[in-house]
Amino acid sequence: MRGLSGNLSRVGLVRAYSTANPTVSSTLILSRNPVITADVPKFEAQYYKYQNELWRRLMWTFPKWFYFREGTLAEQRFRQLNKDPVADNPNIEFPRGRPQIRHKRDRRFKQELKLPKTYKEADELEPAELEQAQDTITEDDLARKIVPNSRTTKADQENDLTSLERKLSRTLYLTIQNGSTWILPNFPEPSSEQVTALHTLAEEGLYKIGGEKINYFNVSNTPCHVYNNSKDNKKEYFIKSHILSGDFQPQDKSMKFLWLTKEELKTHLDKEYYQDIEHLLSEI
Amino acid sequence: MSIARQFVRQFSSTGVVGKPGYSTVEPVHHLVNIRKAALKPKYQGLLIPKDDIRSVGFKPTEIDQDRVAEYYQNTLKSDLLLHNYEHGAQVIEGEKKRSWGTDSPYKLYRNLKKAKRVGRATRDIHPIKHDNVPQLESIYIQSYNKWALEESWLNISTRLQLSQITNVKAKQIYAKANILPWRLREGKPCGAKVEIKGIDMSQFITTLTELVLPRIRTFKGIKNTSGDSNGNITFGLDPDNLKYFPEIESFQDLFPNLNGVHITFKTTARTDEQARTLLSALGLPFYDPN
Amino acid sequence: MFGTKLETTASVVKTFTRNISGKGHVHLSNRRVMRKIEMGKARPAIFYQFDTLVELSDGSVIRRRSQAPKDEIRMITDQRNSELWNPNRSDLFTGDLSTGKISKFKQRFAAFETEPETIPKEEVKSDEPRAKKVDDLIEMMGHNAQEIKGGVLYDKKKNRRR
Amino acid sequence: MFKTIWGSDKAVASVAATSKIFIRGKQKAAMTPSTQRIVNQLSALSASRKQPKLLSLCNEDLIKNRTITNAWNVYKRKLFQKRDEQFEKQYNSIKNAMEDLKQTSPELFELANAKEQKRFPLEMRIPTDFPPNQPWVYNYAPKK
Repeated sequence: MRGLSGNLSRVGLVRAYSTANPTVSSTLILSRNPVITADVPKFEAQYYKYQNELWRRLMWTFPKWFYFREGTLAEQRFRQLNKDPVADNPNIEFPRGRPQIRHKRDRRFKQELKLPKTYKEADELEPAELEQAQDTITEDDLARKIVPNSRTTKADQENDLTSLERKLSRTLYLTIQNGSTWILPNFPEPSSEQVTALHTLAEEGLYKIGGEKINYFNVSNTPCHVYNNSKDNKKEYFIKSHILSGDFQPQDKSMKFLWLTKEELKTHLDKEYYQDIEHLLSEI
Repeated sequence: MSIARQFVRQFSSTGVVGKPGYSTVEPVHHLVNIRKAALKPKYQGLLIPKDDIRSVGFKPTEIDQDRVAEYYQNTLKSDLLLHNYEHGAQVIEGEKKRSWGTDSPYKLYRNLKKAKRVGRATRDIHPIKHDNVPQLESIYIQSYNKWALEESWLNISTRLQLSQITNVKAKQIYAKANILPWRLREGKPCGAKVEIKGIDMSQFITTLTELVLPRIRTFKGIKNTSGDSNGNITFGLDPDNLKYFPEIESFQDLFPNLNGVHITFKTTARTDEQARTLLSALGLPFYDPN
Repeated sequence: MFGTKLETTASVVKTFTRNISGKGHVHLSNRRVMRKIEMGKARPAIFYQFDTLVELSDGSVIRRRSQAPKDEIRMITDQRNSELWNPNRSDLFTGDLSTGKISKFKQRFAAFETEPETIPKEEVKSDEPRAKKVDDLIEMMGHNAQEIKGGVLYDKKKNRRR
Repeated sequence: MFKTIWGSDKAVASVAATSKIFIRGKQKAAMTPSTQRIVNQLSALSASRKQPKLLSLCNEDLIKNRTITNAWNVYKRKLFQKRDEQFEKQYNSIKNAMEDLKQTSPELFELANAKEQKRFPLEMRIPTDFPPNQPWVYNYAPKK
C-alpha cells in the first residue's frame, strides 16, 4: 500500500507536519579500516609484559645443538655472544643459591639469548670499512637492519583532517559539509518510477561526488540503520562500506570533506544526529 | 516415572573389601558413592585449575596483543553481522532422533530411531544474531605420513615439522583401520596432528596469508566447495610448499623429510557458506574449482 | 639431498616419487623407555621462541614468535606484492623480471658480470614459470651460486637404441 | 597413566648410563649421521632436561598475582559487556531498518534482503604492527 496520504495534495500548506510519505534516501558510512594495530592501553601493556615474563620463565631451554652444529661459523658466533652460566661447583659457596645447570641453562631463571646480527652496526664498522660500506649499503640491500616506520605519519603531525594517512591505528569515516552542517554523505532516491537498490544508490552517489579513483567495497545490500530525518522529511537508510585504496577527490571544488574518527565525529556532527548513529561507529 | 528411591544412609563401602588389615581412615557417612582412591594427597594438585599460577600445568596464554582477534572484534564482526542478517529468517531444524510413538508401553524406554537420511542427529541452523556471529574457534593441522608405517622414526620428523610451524607441541596419531594393501594396522603410529587456539592460531593465520600462501605460485585459493556442512573448512599444502614457512625455510637441511598437511579451520558458523565468508574476511582466497 | 624429484621442464605433470632421505640408515634403539608422567604432574610444552621482526616487501613490519634463531627476516615476495592479493594495483607487477630474484641478484653482482647477459624478450615470456623456479633454486643454494646454462635435456626416444 | 612409546610431555629420557651407545653427544662414533639427525630432532621436540624449575611463589607474590588476575578479569568483563551492548544495538537497528523498509517500499526490501555469495576482498588487510613505507595506497587501476 503506497502510503496513507496519496490524495492529500495540498502539501505546501502543512510543510512542517507533512504526512506525504517521506522520500527514501540512502546514507553512506564509508570507513577506512585501521592500517596498524590499535595502541595498547597502559594497563593492558603492563599485564602483557607480566604474562610474557612468566611465559619466558616457564619456557624450555633453546636446543642449540639442533640449530647450530659444532665447528660451524654460526655456532661459533652464537657461542661468543651467549656465554655459559657459572657451573655448579660443590667447593664454591653460592650466596644466592646453587645454580642448576641443564644444557648450559640455569633452570631457576628464564633463558635470555642474544642472536648474531645479520647486519653491521655503524659503530662496529672500522673506519676503513665505514666509507666502503657507505656506498654498498644501498636502499635495497638485503642485509641492512630492519628499522620499522614510525606509527605516526606526517599527516598526523600536520593534523590534516582530509588525509587518509592520518591516525593509522583508528577507523576513519568520511563526512561532507552540507551547507553549514557536517553530515554523512546522503543520496535521495531518484523520483523516477524505476527503483534503484539502496546500495547501488550509495555507490553511484559516492562515485559521482568523489571521483572514479575509489576502491570501494560494499559490505552488504542490507541497510544497517534508519534515521527519520524530520527536518527535510527524509528516511535515511545507512549503507556500510569500506574504502580499500585510492582517494576521495571531490568533483566540485566547493564541497568540503573530512576523514574523522568517532570522537571527532562527535564534535563535528550535530548532537541528535550523532546520538542516533553512535553505536554504528567502531570505537577503534 | 521412577519410584523416588528411599535414601538410606550407608557406610562408605569403598576399599573395605580389598584391604586385608583394618582401615586407618575413620568411616564417614556418605549419601554419594565416593572413590576414595581419588582423594589421595598425591592428587590434590589436580584440584587446582590449570590457569591458576600454583598449578603445575600453568601456562600463560595472553602474553601479547593479538592483532587478528582485535581486527575481528573491531571491524569484521559488525560486517559479518550485517552480511549474514536475513529478515524474517526461521530456525532450520536439523535431523533429530525420532521416537517410536507412545501408544504402547514397550515403546516407552526403547532407543530412539535414527535420524532420517543422515543417521546421526544434526544441529539446528539458527539465524545470525549479535550473539552467534560466525567466529574462528581453532585450527587443526593434521599430517598423515604413510611412510611412517614402515620407518617409525619418521613420526618424529612429522611431529617436529608441525611443532615448528605452529609453536605448539603436536600429538601422535595412530591408524584406526586395518588396510593390508596400505600396510596399515590398527594402532600403528602414522603421522601427527595439532590443534592451535588463541594467539598461536592468530599468528598461524597471518603467517599463512602474509608469508607463505602468496609465495606458492600454483596456489589459487581454497575451493568454494570445501567444507563439511558444519562450518569447518579444510585445505591442503604440499610438502614442498611447506618450505615457505620462515622456520623451515631458513633451516631446510634440518627437515629433510617434510610431509604434506591438511589445515582445517573450525568456526562457530553452522553453514559452510558463512564459514567461507568469514575465512575470506581473514585474507584467505577462494576460487571456483570448475 | 632433496627427496622430491625435480619436475622436468617439458612435462608439466609433477612426478612425485619420493624417496626418504636416510631410509634404512636410522637405527633408533627400541630400548628408549618412556618416563611415566604422574596424574597432575604433566607440565605445559612451551618451546623456546625468539621475538622476530619480519619486514614485508612494502616496508610494514610484523612482530612474530618463532623457534628459528633469527631476530630479523626480510621478505622479498609476500602478500604485499603478490598478484592474487593485489588485483587492482598497476604499479606493482612490471612486465619484466625486475622484481624477480635473478635480476636483483644480477644488479648486486653487476660488477662481476663479464659477458653481457642477453635474454631475448619473447624467450623470457615463454618460460616465465621455469625462470622463477630456477631463481628460487639459486636463492636456495646461497647467493654465490651461478646458474649453469646449456646442457641437453634427456630425450627418451632418441636414446632408446643406446 | 602410562603414555605409549612416542608421544608424551616428558617423551624420551636419556636411557640408563650403562648403555653408552644411545646418549646423545657422548658416543658420536657409534651413530650414523641420519640417526644423529633423528636423535637431534627428537631432543628438539622432547622436554627432557629442558624444563625450567617449577614456579614457587611466596605468599606476597601469590597475593599480587591473584590481584592482578582479578583486575584483568574485571577489565575484560567491562570491555566485553560494552562491546556486546554495542553489537546488540547494531543488531536491533538492522532489524528495525529492515522492518521499516518493508513498510515503506517492498521492492527496495526485496532488493535489500536478497542473499548472494559474497567474499571479502583480499585487499582488506589485517593491521600490522608498523606501517608500510607508503601508509596509504593511492594507486587504483580497476580491472573491469
